[in-house]
Amino acid sequence: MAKIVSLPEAVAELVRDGDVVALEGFTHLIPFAAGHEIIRQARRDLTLVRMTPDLIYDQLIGAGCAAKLVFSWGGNPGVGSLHRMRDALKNEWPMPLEIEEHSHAGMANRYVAGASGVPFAILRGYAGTDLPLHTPTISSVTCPFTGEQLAAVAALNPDVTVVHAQRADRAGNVQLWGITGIQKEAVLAAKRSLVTVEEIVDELTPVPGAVVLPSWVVDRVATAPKGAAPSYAHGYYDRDNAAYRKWDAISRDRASFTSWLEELKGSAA
Amino acid sequence: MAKIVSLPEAVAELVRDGDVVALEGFTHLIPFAAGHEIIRQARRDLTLVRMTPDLIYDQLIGAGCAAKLVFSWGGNPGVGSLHRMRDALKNEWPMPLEIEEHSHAGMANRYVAGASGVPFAILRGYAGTDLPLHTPTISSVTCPFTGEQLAAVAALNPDVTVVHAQRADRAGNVQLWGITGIQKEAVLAAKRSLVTVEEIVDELTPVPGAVVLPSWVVDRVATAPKGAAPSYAHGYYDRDNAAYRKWDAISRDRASFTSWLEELKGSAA
Amino acid sequence: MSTDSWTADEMMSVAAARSLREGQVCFVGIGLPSVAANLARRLHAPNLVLIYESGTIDTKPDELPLSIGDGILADSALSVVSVPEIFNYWLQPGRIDVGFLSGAQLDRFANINTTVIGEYDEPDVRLPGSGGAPEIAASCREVIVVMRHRLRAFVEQVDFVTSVGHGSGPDDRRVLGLRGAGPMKVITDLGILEPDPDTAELVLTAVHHGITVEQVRAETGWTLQVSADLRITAPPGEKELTTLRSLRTVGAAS
Amino acid sequence: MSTDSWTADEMMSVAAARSLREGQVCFVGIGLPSVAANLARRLHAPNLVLIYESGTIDTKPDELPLSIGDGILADSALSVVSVPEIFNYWLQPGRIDVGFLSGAQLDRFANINTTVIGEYDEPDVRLPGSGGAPEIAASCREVIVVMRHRLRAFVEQVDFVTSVGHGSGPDDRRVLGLRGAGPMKVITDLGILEPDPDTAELVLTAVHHGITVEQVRAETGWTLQVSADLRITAPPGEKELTTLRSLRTVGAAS
Repeated sequence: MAKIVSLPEAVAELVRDGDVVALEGFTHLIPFAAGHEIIRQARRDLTLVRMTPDLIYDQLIGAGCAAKLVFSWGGNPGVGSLHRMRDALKNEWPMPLEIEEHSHAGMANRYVAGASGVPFAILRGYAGTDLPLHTPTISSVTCPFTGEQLAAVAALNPDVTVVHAQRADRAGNVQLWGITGIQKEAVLAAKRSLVTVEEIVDELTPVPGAVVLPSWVVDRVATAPKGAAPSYAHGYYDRDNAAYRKWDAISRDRASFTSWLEELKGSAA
Repeated sequence: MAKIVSLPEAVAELVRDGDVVALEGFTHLIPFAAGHEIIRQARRDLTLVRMTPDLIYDQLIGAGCAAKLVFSWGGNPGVGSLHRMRDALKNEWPMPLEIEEHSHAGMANRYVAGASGVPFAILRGYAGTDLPLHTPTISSVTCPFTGEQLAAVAALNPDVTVVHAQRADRAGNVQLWGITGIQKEAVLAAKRSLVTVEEIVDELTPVPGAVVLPSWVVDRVATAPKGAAPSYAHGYYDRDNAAYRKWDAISRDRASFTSWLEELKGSAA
Repeated sequence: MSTDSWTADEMMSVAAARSLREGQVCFVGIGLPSVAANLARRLHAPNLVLIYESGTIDTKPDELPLSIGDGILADSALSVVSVPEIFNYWLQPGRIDVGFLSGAQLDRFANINTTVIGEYDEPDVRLPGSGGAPEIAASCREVIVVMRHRLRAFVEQVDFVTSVGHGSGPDDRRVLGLRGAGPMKVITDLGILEPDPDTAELVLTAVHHGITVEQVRAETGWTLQVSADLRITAPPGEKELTTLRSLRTVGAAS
Repeated sequence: MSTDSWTADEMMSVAAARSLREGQVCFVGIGLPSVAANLARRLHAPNLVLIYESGTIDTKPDELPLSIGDGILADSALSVVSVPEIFNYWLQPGRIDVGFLSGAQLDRFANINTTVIGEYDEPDVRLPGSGGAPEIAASCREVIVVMRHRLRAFVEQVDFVTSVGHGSGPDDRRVLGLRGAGPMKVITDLGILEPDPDTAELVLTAVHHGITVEQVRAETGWTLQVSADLRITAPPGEKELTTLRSLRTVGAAS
């Protein structure tokens, strides 16, 4: 059963130095508040997993929390590059960053395998591309019925998955809707999970297209109103596109990033 | 794009002698009306695929439509056995019936593989059971990352899948809700598909838990009000439990079944 | 029927219900398991999480479902998912505490047969088949079997292994890669059998109130071992019986 | 800007929109492909089915999404599915007619690079990476590439094969088991390139109105072959231009 705690408590209890941590949310419901709390609590040597590392991972990387990045598309959507990620890769600032790179289909299937309790997934993917040359978690298997060769990817089972949702009930059952992305799989694949929510309600009334995560597959629920901003929470607030554009300028140089970081550390969750 | 036609037209156009045909619906939304039309049109040598062959397959088997049955649980839910299926297996009446038998998890994954365009699926299943001795579509693969051995099942790609849904819009987009079972996978795995619906509406308003099948993955839509009876259509009518119990008596002997069959053939779709 | 007397089936359902603990997550088959699980939820385990293979998660039906996919299961569920999802995401990874099964035949290693009596190709009786049982038996943290104790059903060796119990001995599940503990209790209308920790063979650990060991042996097709500290199941209490008797099945005549 | 003149980007978007046919099912990447697909839907293909990798199926956004998972895509979709489902059930089986891609580098066999410029381990420029592109390129019935024609982008051989076009020749896709036909058109701001049926090498089949073959060659990093029946793209019509210019991006200043 999920325990409902404060966000600082939840991060303190669940996220440990050296963990494989997935913060998921496909453009929508990105758990920024939780990511910021991880920065405030100065976690180190994390392997950060995420299909689309965007601002939140640029921030975690710049803050020195990450030793490795597992991903399939790293950019500032609609704006450009992730400058902190680039700086870490090219100049090892603030520290070296190892990468493990997949396609979206590969990453999605890795989470599916993880959620399903099997060690790998098969897909039609990667054939002819250069990715398998650099990524050891890509292999192949032969169909025992047709002899056909398919790509195989290793299951992803993060130590901790963090997602943001619209709401939870008092028992800790979680409900999210809109673009639900890979969140269900990421939570089910994880050893531990934290869900931040816009609000806690008495009852989860049904919503079209909603995904429900039962309390007993979630370890901690923490309220974090506007916890997905500057991304958005369907039905609650819109994406702050200006903030995404503004990040491009902040992140371009180490000084402006560092003052942003100091300001974040000085603020409360 | 789905064409909206009458049920007799749809069956005439899509279902051919010798086809592999899946009529799906997990207890809920079982396409009885379509099955009855297949009987009326006297299709022969069908390979009938269904996770839970119940009354509708008992009827198709008794009517002599089937040469083979692919399934994972064959019974009259809550009542007992399928007498026409037993009679075909034991006494080849009205004709011999070959079987290919799986577990639910295996069948579900076979449809998933079919819907996903891959030739097989992996699962933790069948280990230690006697099913693999009798079912050639069960095999095994070795994980290229861990060396672990997992069960493999061959993809299912029916020639035709038939499902029943609550409603469609005039463009042929289909919406179903409640227990949605394996219907999406069964339709997406099929070469051709027919959806019978309770009604055709101007607009598909969102419904919690609904599955939507876009018009362009459906070949024919036919209205068949009460087309799932005696099973049920969530939000439209309840399961006719008495009819399920009554079938036990009707199907027990060939004479009473035959008069039931003659009556069905004399009725219109 | 007064609460001073009860049927053997009632005793079985009550004993099965008692075996479930509050807050457990339970994968329920239809029939006897469903009765017992819903009874437990109304007695000592109001937060028992019931999952049915039709895809209904944390369902709280007012009445007993007649079939595994009754509408009442969807209406009262926290979440309804697809059939592939229920097997792949929920059952397979081992996140379910208890799998509740029944069968037509059970053997001394708690292997279960729901496929055929006799030879597979020329069966004496064709049974419904596997359904979700093989993977429930494989993947739940533990399995509880509920079935009526009859000589024709409790056999030395099942005619067909539909669902693996303990195979042919204590190490078989590990060798087969089955991650759950397998059947830890077989609850019948006569008593309770549990696997011996050393041999994995089912031994009689309890007889129900008023039942003798001889009665149980007479209905068991192998030389049944009896536990040194054989317990006697407490008879159904008044609340247990009245609750059980108040359970209505959907669509049944009242 | 009057409709008597237009930018090269506008010509490119209009040419790309024209390449889509009514009723096709189109898997759309963000940026130039999204502009072109949404333009086509407002012009000659009102029933074009747009699918974005965020899981939105048959979406009809009023404004252009800024990112692949904008709320406007979910709000206007016939159906929103999970990310694994969009790749496994919808893209992978080959049920999508057209995949619409862009890239940082493209080579003479229409292989696409969105990963790195330079060496993988010591790149000159680190690009965003694969996203959905490799499997879009593999599985759609055909692929249309939309990208600006620049010498640094149209290279003899891409530094990294993120998404396979025609590999190194006409038989490569078959050998690799890629079931779609691959890139059948590369639409740039200067003209249109199509693979030669015999060699699979991209040849210039059209230049846009006002563009010369020499201009195209100057921006192409291999010895570009020119089709014997080179066409000239009709200039953007008034309706095309006014519609394109009326497309607003979500959250942009008007």
